[in-house]
Amino acid sequence: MIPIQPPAASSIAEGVDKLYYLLTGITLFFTVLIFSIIFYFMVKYRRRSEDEVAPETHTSMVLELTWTIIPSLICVVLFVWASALYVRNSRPPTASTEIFVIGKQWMWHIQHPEGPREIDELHVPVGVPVKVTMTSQDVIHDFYIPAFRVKKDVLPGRYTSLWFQPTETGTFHLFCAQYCGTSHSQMIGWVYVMEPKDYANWLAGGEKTESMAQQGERLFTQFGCDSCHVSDGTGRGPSLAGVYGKPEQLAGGETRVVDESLIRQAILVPNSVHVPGRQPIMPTYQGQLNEEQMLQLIAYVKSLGSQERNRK
Amino acid sequence: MSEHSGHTGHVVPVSTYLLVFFALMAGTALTTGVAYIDLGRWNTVVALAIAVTKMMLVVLFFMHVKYATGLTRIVILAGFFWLGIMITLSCADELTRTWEINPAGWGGIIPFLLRLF
Amino acid sequence: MSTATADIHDRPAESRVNYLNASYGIKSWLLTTDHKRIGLLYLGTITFMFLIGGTAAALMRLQLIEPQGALLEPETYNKMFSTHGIVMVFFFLVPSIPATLGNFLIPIMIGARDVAFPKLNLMSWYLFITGCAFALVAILSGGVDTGWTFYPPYSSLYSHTPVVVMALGIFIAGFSSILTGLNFVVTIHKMRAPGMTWFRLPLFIWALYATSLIFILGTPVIAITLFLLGLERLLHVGIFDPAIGGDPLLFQHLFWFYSHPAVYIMILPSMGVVSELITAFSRKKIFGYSFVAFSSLAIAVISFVVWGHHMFVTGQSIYAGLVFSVLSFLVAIPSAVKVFNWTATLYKGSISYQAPMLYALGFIGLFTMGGLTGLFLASLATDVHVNGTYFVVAHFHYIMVGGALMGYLGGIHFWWPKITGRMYPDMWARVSAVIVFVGFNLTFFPQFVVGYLGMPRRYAVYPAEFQVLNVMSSAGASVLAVGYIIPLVYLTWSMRYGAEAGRNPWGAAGLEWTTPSPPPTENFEVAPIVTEDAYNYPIKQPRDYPNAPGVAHV
Amino acid sequence: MSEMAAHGAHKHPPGFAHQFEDMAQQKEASTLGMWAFLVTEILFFGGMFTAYTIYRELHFESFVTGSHLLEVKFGATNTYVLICSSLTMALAIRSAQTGKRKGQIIFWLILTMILGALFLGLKLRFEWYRDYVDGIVPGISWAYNGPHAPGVQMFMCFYFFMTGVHALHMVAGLGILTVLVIMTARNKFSPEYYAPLEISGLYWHFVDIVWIFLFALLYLIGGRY
Repeated sequence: MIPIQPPAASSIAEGVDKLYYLLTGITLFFTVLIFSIIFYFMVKYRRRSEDEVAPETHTSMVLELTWTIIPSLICVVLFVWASALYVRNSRPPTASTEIFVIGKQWMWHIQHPEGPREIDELHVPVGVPVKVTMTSQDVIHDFYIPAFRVKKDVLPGRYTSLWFQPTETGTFHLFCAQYCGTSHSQMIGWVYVMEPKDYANWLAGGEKTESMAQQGERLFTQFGCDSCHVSDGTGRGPSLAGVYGKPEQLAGGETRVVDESLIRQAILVPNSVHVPGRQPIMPTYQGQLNEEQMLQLIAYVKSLGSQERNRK
Repeated sequence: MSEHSGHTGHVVPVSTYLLVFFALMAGTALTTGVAYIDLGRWNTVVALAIAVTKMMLVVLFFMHVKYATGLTRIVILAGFFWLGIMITLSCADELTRTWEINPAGWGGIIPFLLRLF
Repeated sequence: MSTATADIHDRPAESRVNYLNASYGIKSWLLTTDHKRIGLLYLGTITFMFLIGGTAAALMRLQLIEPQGALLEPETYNKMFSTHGIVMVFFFLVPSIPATLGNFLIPIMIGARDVAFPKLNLMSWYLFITGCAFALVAILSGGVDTGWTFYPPYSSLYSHTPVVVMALGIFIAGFSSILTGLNFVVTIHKMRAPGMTWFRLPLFIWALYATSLIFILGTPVIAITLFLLGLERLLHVGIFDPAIGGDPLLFQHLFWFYSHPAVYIMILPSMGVVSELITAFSRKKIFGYSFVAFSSLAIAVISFVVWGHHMFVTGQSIYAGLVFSVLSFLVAIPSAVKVFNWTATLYKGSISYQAPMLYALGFIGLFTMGGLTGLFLASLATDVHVNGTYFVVAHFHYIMVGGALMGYLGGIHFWWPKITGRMYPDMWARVSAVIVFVGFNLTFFPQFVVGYLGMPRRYAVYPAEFQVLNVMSSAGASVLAVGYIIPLVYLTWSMRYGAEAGRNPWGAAGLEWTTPSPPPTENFEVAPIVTEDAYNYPIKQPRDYPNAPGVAHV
Repeated sequence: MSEMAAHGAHKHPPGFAHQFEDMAQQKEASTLGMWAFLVTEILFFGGMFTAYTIYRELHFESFVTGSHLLEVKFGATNTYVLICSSLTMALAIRSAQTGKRKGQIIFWLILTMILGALFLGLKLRFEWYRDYVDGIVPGISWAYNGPHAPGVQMFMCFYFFMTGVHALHMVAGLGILTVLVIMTARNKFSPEYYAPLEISGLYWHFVDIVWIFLFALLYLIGGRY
């Protein structure tokens, strides 16, 4: 038996599949329609003698408008449906578990905030929304889990993200779907969806590692960030406690929400995002941090935010 | 050969050429001078406005578009229109990436439209 | 006047002076400014390039019979699909109909002696073969492994293959496209015969006019983009370099600004051909002339504002995604209008099924499927799943092979008697048209399924569960190959041994059928004056198809 | 038949090409052709202008800093030079149009060439060469370590790519002018036939316009206060 459908194992899959069936239906309907009409005409109006003269038929405005308007209406419906679904699928639920992914030729390096790292394997709990934040160390990759119907390019120099909520346990393909060089087709792996209990065991097992935030905190001290970014705001730089996830007014007049990208930008091109009332004196850390350390620092800044919230 | 006048083309008087020439020289001086005055973001607007004016002068007089057929004008406009498409739609991506997705789903369209103005 | 015509006609073709026997020798071809000869120069060149691209495709399909790869190292496989894509897109499909049939037919169809700038036309061909030469050098020195899309930073900083040489080849061939488009636009604007108003033009001319606009407006952008890419590769610093704040996605914007319209460069001329074929073989005026004509222009214009649908999952802004999605749906409408009008043209026609008509009907069916599967990709939510998989591969092959190439073959078969003055064996042609249709569907339909299952494109090895569908696809490809080789054989054969065609073997309307086959150097014995609309069936000129296929056995 | 016979027998002015019906059609065709070519040029440069617009928005401070590395006086001088060359080009065409002596046409053409060469000379000697010495040529000689280094490097990439492509167009223009001088010397042109001059003029003016925008975008736009 030839498979015709991939497993549908995330909360996103159902909606995408429904739209897919609708589109398949439309495609089949019009293909069959056009083919049948052509075949019917082919037989009915075949040339019966060499001297046959075809009667003249006149262009009908009604017909022209009909077959302009009906496809237009179908397109409007499809656009609205598909876009609403897409906007919904693009927005991670606020209480998502986070996982970080670094793509490099030709492997997936995956890091859990609790500390464990894996290569080409991703363990996630079932029934919990998971947000994946991704970056690439070299070329463009693409993080693709067909069973979840999610896909996003992984770019060097910035963060992209996607989210999914697995709905059944099992083992599913993880592919790189953007051509990335010689072993592109071997940049594949497995996603293991586990019962939450098993997942907790898996996290606890293996060698003990520090959490990403703890590693980030060490970097924060090691690179001397803490000498300016003092938590009570008296340092030369602004306090970073509680900034994550909140809108921040920048010196250029722009207001941006502090997210992974903004923190990254602040570390690499500090002057481009400095806050009003502070001197733009922070040096760039371009070339001093690898992608993994960057993510750890970000995790640390994020953890400062949640500590703040917890205190309140 | 009744189209004779048509294909020898319009002879522009030297005085017009000179007038346009001096306007272009003055425009260059002006745009250079304005750059030394702090107008904030308006420096960009003024510099581009002067550049566009200079371009119009060159196109209309030196390139004889003032005396050309409608077809020529359509061709030129098409060029700029397509350039406009390229810039606008590329910017539509590059400059809206940091905008957040509004949690209200379709409501996300509204701030998008508002920010266009 | 009529006696003169009869005289000319009574003499056998060889004794008449035509563009083929007006002068002899290699030099007379290499220095020709005759648009018909230049068309044939292109025909030879792109056929050669097609064979290269086809060989690469054959090797790919062989490789994919086995999940672990039957034939090639991944590195070689990557070079094969890159070669296939680059050669087929830039050196075969883009010039296919415009540079061969377009060059040959535009002046004849509008009643002109030649294109507006014959020397420029020849220069275009020289630029094109120079581009081909660079591409061949790149291929022979190992080939590039970037895919035809050349996405940086892989192509600019990581690939170890001759990217710059290949990019230069495309850059130069691009200027050939630009000059060809420019020539066509000016020719169509300024060289029409007396009485040939815009709304009497054959729809093939409208389609090529729209195509030429894309050549002029789109090609320079790919040229500058590849130029910038080449500089970045040579200097190791440039404007797509993330290390200095560059955005690799900007390359994709500029690339697709051309490369999406380029899809319409490939399909629009085929649509024009199909309009000619459908009318000729059903002896009917086209249904909705102005709708078909303006839909060509609409497609050309809209094609420039939809490119972002290639980038829905690349990290493009969600807002841009929404804009590009709605614009992408827009292009479906003129395409649908065309399909319905062609179908309606058949109504109450007097339909015969010679080989060109079979290709045309095949085109309509396959283009319908290709177009409709495009809706999956314009729909944001489903695109996320199928983007970058074999679904996309199948979709664009339905458009480019099922559409563009079927149209090209149909056009070649239709005008072959005009070009060479000879008929080909119709039975073989019909058989090969059916083989192409069957082989094509067998090759590419399974790819829709395997794409939906999640198999990414550009995989040299793949998980075993996709094998059945891949084997089906490879089997289909071998059928398809047979379907392409047969015409190559009998068309070559017919150049020497084919029966004489006469000036109008199909009983078709159109200025090109009023002049002898092959036409004289300046196209017409008498400069034509046009007094009637296109497709004015039944035709009034004397019937002249002594050896036409289908006459004996109907 | 009559048309063909007429074609053979009728005396056409020099420069007439066989595929046309008359000189008017030929001139319209060549002018339309050149404009269509200039549209491709707009989009050719347009690719870079698009990229410039976006990056300038994204790295505004860096681009202002980078812009201040360029000297306005050279940019402005070159603008004046090019405007002069546009005037002399226009006058060359006018001389042909009004049937002046060929010496006069050649004079204006050569003056145009001198101004074009002057532009390139100034650019090469006082800008690119100095930039090379100062180490602000990305990928070739890069020693900049002031503020916004990555963004400034990006700006300089744009500066060299854009002015470089523009300069290539100037060089091509000088080649075309050389051909025109030779053609004029051989009495090819007359008030009935000067289309090559006219359309080359269009090209030359277009290159001038590109520079007008490059001057504004690269040298001035960040302000100099």
